[in-house]
Amino acid sequence: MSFEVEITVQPGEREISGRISSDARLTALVGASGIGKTSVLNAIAGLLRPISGSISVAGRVLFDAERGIDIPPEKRHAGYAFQDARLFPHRRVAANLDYAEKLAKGRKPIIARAEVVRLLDIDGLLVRWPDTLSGGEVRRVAIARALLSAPDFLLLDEPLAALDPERAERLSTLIERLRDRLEIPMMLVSHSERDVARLASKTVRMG
Amino acid sequence: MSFEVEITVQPGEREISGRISSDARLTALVGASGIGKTSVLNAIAGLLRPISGSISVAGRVLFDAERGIDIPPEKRHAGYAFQDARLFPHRRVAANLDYAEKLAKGRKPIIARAEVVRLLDIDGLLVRWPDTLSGGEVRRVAIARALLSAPDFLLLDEPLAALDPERAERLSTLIERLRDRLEIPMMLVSHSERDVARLASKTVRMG
Amino acid sequence: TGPVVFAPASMQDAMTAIVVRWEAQGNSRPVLNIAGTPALARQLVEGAPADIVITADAQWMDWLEQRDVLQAQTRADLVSNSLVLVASTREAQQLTLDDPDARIALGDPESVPAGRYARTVLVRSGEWAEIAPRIVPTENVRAALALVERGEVEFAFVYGSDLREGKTDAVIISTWPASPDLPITYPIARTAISSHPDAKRFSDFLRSPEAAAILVAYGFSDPVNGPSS
Amino acid sequence: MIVTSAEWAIVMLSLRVSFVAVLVSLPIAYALAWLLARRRFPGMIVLDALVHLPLVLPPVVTGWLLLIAFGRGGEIGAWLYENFGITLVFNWTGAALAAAVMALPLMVRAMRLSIEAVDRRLVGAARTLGASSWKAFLTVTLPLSIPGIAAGAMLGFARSLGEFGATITFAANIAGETRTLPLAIYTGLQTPGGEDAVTRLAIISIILSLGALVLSEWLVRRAQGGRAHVL
Amino acid sequence: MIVTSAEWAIVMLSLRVSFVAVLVSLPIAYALAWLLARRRFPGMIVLDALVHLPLVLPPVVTGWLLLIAFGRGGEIGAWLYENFGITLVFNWTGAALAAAVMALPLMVRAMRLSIEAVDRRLVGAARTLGASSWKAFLTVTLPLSIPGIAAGAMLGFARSLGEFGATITFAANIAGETRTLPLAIYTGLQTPGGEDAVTRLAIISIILSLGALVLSEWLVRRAQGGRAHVL
Ligand SMILES: Nc1ncnc2c1ncn2[C@@H]1O[C@H](COP(=O)(O)OP(=O)(O)OP(=O)(O)O)[C@@H](O)[C@H]1O
Ligand SMILES: Nc1ncnc2c1ncn2[C@@H]1O[C@H](COP(=O)(O)OP(=O)(O)OP(=O)(O)O)[C@@H](O)[C@H]1O
Ligand code: MOO
Ligand SMILES: [Mg+2]
Ligand SMILES: [Mg+2]
Repeated sequence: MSFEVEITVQPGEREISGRISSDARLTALVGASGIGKTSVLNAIAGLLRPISGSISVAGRVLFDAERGIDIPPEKRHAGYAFQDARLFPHRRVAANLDYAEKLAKGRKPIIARAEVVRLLDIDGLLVRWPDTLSGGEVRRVAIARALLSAPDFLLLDEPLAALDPERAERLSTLIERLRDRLEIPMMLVSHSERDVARLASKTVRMG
Repeated sequence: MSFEVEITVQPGEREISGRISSDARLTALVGASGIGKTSVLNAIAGLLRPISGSISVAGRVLFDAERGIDIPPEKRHAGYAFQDARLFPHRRVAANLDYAEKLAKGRKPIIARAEVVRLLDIDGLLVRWPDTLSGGEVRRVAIARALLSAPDFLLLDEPLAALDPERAERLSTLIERLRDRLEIPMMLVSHSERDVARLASKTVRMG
Repeated sequence: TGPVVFAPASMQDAMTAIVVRWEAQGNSRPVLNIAGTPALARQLVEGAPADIVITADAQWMDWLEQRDVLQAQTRADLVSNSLVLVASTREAQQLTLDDPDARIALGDPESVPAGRYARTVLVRSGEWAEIAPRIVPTENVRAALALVERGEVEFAFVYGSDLREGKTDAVIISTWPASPDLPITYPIARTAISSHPDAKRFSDFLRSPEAAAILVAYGFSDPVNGPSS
Repeated sequence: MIVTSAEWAIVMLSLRVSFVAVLVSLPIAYALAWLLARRRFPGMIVLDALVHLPLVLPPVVTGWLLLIAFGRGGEIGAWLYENFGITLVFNWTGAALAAAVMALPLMVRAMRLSIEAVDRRLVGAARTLGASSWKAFLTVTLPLSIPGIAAGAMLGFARSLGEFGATITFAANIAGETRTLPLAIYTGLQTPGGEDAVTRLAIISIILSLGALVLSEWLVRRAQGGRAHVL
Repeated sequence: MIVTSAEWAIVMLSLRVSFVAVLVSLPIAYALAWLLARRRFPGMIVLDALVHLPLVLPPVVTGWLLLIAFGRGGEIGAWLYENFGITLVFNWTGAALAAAVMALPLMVRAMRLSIEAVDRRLVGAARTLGASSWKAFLTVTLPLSIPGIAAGAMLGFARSLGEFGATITFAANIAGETRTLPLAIYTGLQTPGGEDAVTRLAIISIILSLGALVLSEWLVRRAQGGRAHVL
C-alpha cells in the first residue's frame, strides 16, 4: 500500500477525519477549500499530531496512536512542497536547495539538482533572496527543494496552482516521469480536475 | 479608456516594461511566471514607483513621471486582491473586512458586505484569526476585503488560483456580474486560459 | 606587589602620593582599593584579602572591630579633617543659613559621615530643626560641593580636604576643626588575615612624619589636633 | 512581612516616579525607535549613539550632565524656571526625569526590534485600502509592534525602579521627595547595622518587579488575543 | 585629544572586562531567552523575574549579593577557591562577572523578542527536510534571531562598559585590575580638581560606545546580507 491513512486531526476547533487507502503510485486528494487537505498532509509529514488513528506510507508505520508510534518529522523522509512555500528567508535560493541536499546526504536522490533546476527553470533565481521572488517563482523553488530532499514519498500541495501554462505543463511532465520511473508514493492536492485526471491513478475526495 | 499604462518598473535589478491600453471592462494580464504582472499591478496601485512612464485608469491620471504626478496609494482607490493576500494578522477576519469598509465610508460601495460574505462563503471564518485559515480561505478573505473597499477599479492577482472548482465557479460568476453591472475597470491576472477566455474582453500578454 | 590597602575615596589623591613616595624608597608598590567606606567595610567582612584598612569615620571601624576582622592593638587614628561651610559665589554672601530660600547641600546625614558631623554642628547651634526641610542630602561630600559650585544650592557642608586646591568657586563661610565632640577622624588598622610581610612597615610609614607631611599637604590635619585615641 | 508606613511611602514614591518616567518617555522612545528602524537619514548613527549614551556612561555622570542641563544654572533648567516656574532638581519630577533618561535606550532598542519585524507589505496593503501613511502606521505598524512596546515598557519600568546613580546625583536623596527604593536601600547599606532595612526593602523591590513582570506578560497576551501559533 | 598611557590602560581593561562579560553571558542569555520564548513550564515567571532582578535592584545591592555568594566567605566563592583556586573578588574576572550579571536582563529581553518573531512554520519545514529539532534550531531559529542577538550583545556591551555600582562593590576599585572607565570616572569625581580627568574619560566612553554601536550595526547588516525589504 502506498498510503494507508485513517486519522482524526484537529487543527483548530473542528475535528477533521480523513481516510485514505491507496496503492496507486500517485494519489490525488481533492475537496473544497478548508475541508482539511493540507491538515492531512501535515499529519502525514509529522507536523500535526492526529488526535487518533494511524498513518503508514509504503508499508512503514509513521504514526499509530494506539501503539504509541510517532516517528518525528525528520525521520519520515517526506518530500513536502508546502502550499505556503516556507522558503527560508535568510538563505538565498541556492542555499535553500543546499539545505535539502545536505540533510539528504547518504540517502538515494530521486532527481539530480541540475535537472530540477532546468525543468523548474530556476537557474536565474539561484542567487536571489526568497523575498524578492514572484508568486510563481516561490512555488517553483519550494517544489525543487522538496524534490532534492531525497524523499521516500512526496506530498505536493497544489504544486501547479501559481504556474503559467507552459511551466505547469513542464512540471506535470516531470511529475509523470517521477511517477512512472520511481517507486515512491506521491500525494497530490489539486483543485484542477484536469490535472488530477491526467496525473492520478486514484482520487480521494474529502468532505 | 479603462487602463492606459505605459511604464518601466524595476522591482529588482531587471527593468520591466509594460504597456497596456485597454477600454475593456475587464482586462486580463497574462504571461509567464516572473515576467512582471504583479509588478505592474503594484505600480497601478501605487506601491511600486515606476522609473518612467504614466498610468491612468478610467481617465484619471494616477502617475506621470514627466508631469511629476504621483497620486499616493490611498487616493487611488484601487481594490487590490493581492497574490500574497496580506491579511492583517492582528485583526480577525471580520475586522479585516471592517478595516476596508471603514476607510471606504462616504464612498459608493460596489457590493454589500452580506453579499460578499455569502458568495465567498466566509461566514464561518469571520471570528477567526488569519493565521488559522487554510490557503483557499485566506485568498477568499483577501478578495472580500478588496471588494469592500468601495474601489474605483479592481486589481485581481490570480483570484481563482487556490479555489476549489465550486467556489471558483461562484467567484467567476460574481466577477462577471460586477463586470456587467458596474462601470469600474477591472484587471485580472490569471494563468488559466479558460478563465481568461470566459471573463476578459481584452487580453494583454506580457513578455 | 606590596600590601593591599583599603582607603576611603576622599583620601584617593593623598594615598596615591604616599604610595609613590614609598615605592621610590625601594619598596614594592602597595595595591590601593579606593571606594566609599561602607563598601570597603562590607568587602572586608566578606573576606576581601586586605592588609590595611582606613575608614573615613570611627563608626565603621567600630563595626569592623565588632566583627573580628581587625588585628588587635593595631587601630590608631591616622588623620583628622575639618568641616567647612561654603557658599556659592553668586548670591549667597548676602544670604544666611536661616534664610527661607537658602538650600543647604550636605552628605546624607544618615549615611555619610560628613553629613552626620554637619548635623551635629547645626543641632548644637540650635538651627537644625529650622534648616532640616531645606537640606539637600547627597551621596557624598563631593556631590555637595559640586552643587554649591554650580549654584544649584546656596550652601554646602564639605571637608577641608575637599577645598585644598583653593580653585573652587565656593566661598568659605566658617570652619570647624576636629575636636573631641566633633571627631572627624580617619582610623587605620591592620586586618586579621593580613599576611603580607610589608604590612606593618607600610602602616608605620603611613603614620610617620614623612607621610603626615603629605597628608597635610592634601588638606588633612594631624590627628594630634583631633581627639587622641 | 508587614510593611511599615515609611516603607509604604517609599514604595508609592518609587511607583509614581517609575510610572511617570515610563509614561513620558514611551512616546519619545517609540518615535525614536521608528525613526531608527524605518528611515535612513544623515546623522542617524549620531542619534543612535546619543540614545545609547545613558547606558554606557556611569549613571553618576549622566546625573551630572542632567544637572548641568536641567539645573537652575543650566540652559534648559533656567529657561523652564523663568518661563514656567518649573524646577526639576531636588524633587520627584527630577527623579522621574533621571529615570526616564536612563530607561530610554532600553525602550528604544526593544521597540526598534519589533518595528523592524513588521512586514512592510502589510503597510502597503493598508495604503491601497485607503489609509494615509499616518493611518497605516497607527493601524498596522503600531499594533504589530506591541510586543516590543510591552517589552520596552517593562524594561524601562524595571530600570526606573532600580535607577540609582543618576537620581541621587541629579535629584539628591530627599526623603519623601526623591528617596526612591534604591536610594533607601543604598542609605541602609551605607549605615552600619542597616542590613535589616536593606533586606526588607530589597524584598519589596523584588516583589514589585515580579508584579510588573506578571502584569506586562498578561497585557501582551491579552493584546495578542487568541492568535494561535502554528508549526 | 591625546590619550595618556594610563587612560589607555583603563580603556583596554574596560574593553576586556566588557568583552568577556558579553562573551560569557551571551550563550546563557540566549538559552534563557529561548526557554522563555518557546517553552511553557512551571516556575517560568519566577525565572523571568530572577533574570530581571539585576535591573530592578540598585546595582550596589546586586554587587553586595554577588559578594555574599562569590566572596571567599560565600558558598560559591569558597567552593571555587577550594577546588580550583579561583578568586573572583578583587580581580578583573570579578568585574566581568558583575558586568555580565547586570547585562543579562537586557540581553535576554532583546533576544527573546527576536526568537518570538521567528515564524514557527519554517521550523516545521526544516524538520520535514530532515533536520532534527536541534538542527532546525541551529539552522533556522538561531540565524533568524540574529537581529535580537546583535541588539542584545550591543545592549549588554554598552551596559557592561557603563557598569559601576555592582563592580565597585563586588570587585573593588583597584587600578589596573578592576578600575574600569566608570570607576576611574568616579575616582576622578571624588578628587578635588579631578574634573578634567572626568571629562576626558567621559569623552573616551562616548567614543567607545559609538564605536561599538557602529560595529554592531555593520555586523547585523552584513549578516542579513542584501536581503531586500519590499513594500
Ligand atoms: N490553527 C488553526 N486554528 C483553527 N483552525 C484551523 C487552524 N489551522 C487550520 N484550521 C482550519 O482547519 C480546516 C482545514 O484546513 P486545511 O488547511 O487543512 O484546509 P485545506 O483543505 O488545505 O484548504 P485549502 O484548499 O483552502 O488549502 C480549515 O477550516 C481551517 O480554517
Ligand atoms: N524586491 C525584488 N528584488 C529583486 N527582484 C524582484 C523583486 N521583486 C520582484 N522581483 C523580480 O521581478 C520579476 C517580476 O516579478 P512579478 O512579481 O511582477 O512577477 P509575476 O509576473 O507576478 O510572476 P508570478 O506569475 O510568478 O507571480 C520577477 O523576476 C521577480 O523575481
Ligand atoms: O571618604 Mo568617604 O567614605 O567617600 O566619606
Ligand atoms: Mg490547503
Ligand atoms: Mg505575481
